[in-house]
Amino acid sequence: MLEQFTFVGLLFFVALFLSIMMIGLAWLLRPKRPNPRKSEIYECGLQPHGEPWVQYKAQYYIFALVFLIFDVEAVFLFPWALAYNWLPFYAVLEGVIFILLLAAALVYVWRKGVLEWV
Amino acid sequence: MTLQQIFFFVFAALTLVGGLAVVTARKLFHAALWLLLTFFGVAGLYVLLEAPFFAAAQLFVYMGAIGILIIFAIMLTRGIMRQDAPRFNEQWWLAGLLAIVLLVVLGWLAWQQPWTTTAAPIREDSLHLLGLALVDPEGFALPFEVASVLLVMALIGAAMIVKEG
Amino acid sequence: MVPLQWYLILAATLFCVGVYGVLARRNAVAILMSVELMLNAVIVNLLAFWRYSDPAVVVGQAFAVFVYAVAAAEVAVGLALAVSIYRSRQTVDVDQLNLLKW
Amino acid sequence: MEFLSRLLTFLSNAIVNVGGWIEGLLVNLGLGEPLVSLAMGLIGAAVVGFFPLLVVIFLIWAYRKLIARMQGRLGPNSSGTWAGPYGILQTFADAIKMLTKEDVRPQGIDVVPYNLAPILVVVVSLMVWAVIPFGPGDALVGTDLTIGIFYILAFSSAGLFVFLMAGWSSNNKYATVGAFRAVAQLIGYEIPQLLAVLAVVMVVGSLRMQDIVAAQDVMFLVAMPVSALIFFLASMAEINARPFELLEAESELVCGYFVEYSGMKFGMFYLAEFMNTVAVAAIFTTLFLGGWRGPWVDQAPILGTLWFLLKMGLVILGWMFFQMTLPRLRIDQMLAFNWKFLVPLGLANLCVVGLVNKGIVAALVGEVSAWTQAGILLGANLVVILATWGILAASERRAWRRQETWQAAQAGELEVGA
Repeated sequence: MLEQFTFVGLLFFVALFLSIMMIGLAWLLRPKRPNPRKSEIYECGLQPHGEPWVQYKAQYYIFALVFLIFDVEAVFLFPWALAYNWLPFYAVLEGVIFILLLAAALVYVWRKGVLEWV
Repeated sequence: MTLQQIFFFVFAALTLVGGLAVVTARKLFHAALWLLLTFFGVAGLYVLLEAPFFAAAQLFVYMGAIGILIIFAIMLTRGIMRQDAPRFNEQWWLAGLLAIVLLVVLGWLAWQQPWTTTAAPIREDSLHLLGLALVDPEGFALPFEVASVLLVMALIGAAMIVKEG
Repeated sequence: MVPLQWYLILAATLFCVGVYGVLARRNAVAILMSVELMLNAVIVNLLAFWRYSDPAVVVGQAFAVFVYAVAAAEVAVGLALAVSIYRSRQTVDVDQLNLLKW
Repeated sequence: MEFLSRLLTFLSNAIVNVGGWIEGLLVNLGLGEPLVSLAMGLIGAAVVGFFPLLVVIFLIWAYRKLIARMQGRLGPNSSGTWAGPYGILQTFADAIKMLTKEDVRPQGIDVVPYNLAPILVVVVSLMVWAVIPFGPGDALVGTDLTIGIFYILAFSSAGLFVFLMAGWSSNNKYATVGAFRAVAQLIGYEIPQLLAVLAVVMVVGSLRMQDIVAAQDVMFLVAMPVSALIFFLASMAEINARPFELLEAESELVCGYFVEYSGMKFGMFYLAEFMNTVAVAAIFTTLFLGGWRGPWVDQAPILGTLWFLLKMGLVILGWMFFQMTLPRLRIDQMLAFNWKFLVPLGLANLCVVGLVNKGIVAALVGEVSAWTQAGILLGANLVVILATWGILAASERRAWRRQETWQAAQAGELEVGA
């Protein structure tokens, strides 16, 4: 098993090498003529106003939250799905109940209007 | 020293450097990035422990979901981007002392026990066994369903808190 | 083969780093991040014990999965509170959050 | 004649034979066993790492030609300057341009994350290729991990923070908003993908990619059309194809999270996007189109790679047709389509497939043939499709009725007012 992951590690280094090489090659070839006008922050030709880290909608957080819950659900469901062919019917039913509970939560927050983009 | 031990030290270093940087970083966004490095190091440790599913789950849940959620929260509480705010509270030295004492005690406990030094070869189907145990009434069927309820509660509660606030 | 002690000591160190972060940081989000470190240390311990005892006994793995669920629930609700408090109080510094003091 | 038949035998399994030849060469050089296996691993990793780059160079050219053809305008072969036969050298010209462009570094950036993001984005999109099988056997897949498909999902999910890193460190409002939007879209559409994959894993009983291919005596596209549809649509969002092109949204977000990147660093994001397209197409091929399986693969394993690339091309072509036909969605429509349509459908599909498959297999004592099982699954899928259709039609009718009542009320008010 560890031999298989040796390959993954090697691929990681190859990928790192490739991308650093691309950046490095560009660094060697490209012209370097910075000037303050050029390095202004892009804002459709205007002077940037205020700092860029303004207040964002909390809605983004809610969608990340729903995602997190379903992500963790998947960690539970993958072993279950893997063992599916060896499971008796009631065990499959348990997994389905697990899924339906989460589906109920999704429907609940949907009905409460949490999933609206307002 | 075997190759495996070298890799253990590499991943341990990633984990600990990341962890220390998380608690000392001045910018919170950098702390979150260091946290992701820690998660990656821990995933490497799971590979060395021959638990590939958990290594992938570490990337999947911690780097993919929890990391993103933390960065979102940092961006949504942007007032904390102020650089001059102190990182630590007044009792930081006491906390450090406590942490060091705890480390010494735990380290001593771990070191002086005669743990087994060899491990049985891993089974190909250990993940199958986990899947079977999770829905086995003799095993973890009840915690499995309770975990679902916990996730439901977390989803509803957190969504309502953010929405109402 | 890596001895079991090494994993345990690494996990203990990570846990203590997390403890320090929880006790010393002022920022609520940073505290939650430190809690994540501690939970990770716990999972390392669980999986190390699973590996070095009989791998056919899945208790270690199963507990690791449940810790994932707990970690997810904790971070979701904790950060939701932080975001919500920030919107009403404009701060997430736990030393200034004295709403429940009296 | 003798030579010709030997050549044919060699070519029929060319990649494996070349690999064996190199290994023999290394052994003859007198290297030790561990060193040879390390060198072979490194060569394999290099091949796996370079392959997507080559495909992307071809893909960008094909993409431009096809788009030009579909939009009835001039493509790269008639761009003014000569760019090789059929304009095939255009991509190389672009690569050289990228390499020699000045790297404008904006003020106030967070230097380390800013420079790290383009590197990491390419690394992450290359990592996925480690487990994709290009042909039968162990030699034509990087490494056949036991957790194959979960490894892919893990890496594609773990790579998303890079967008936040790029957007946040750029010190630009558009970049930060773009990063927020990109991540909200990408994490959202990962869930339906996941649910579709879970249904497949359930039927196969293994996470290993070669096992998934081996289980497809009947393509899963036929046996599980709902899963395939969900995966297809969610993947379109993952690769930023047109109806879900909110990541870039040139007109509102001026390119999103990489607006402040220029030169090769921009090129890396561009490259990663195309590499993701190819990777997701490869995953779809493996999961639903039977991967490398096709006629005569037993005689000549190299044909497997050919079938694989052909199917992959078809998938990308399908995405391209959608991309050229549809306009861009709004962000609320994009999120609603995911959370209110794809995710519930995926959950329902998973439950129905799980219960029906288990229930009927338990009822039919004895061995069930692949075709029978496929028929059962297809039946279950049809039920899901019909139910979805019914629910959608009912909600559509409700919406119409509401609008009619509203219009009638408006008309009544007008009359009263007059």
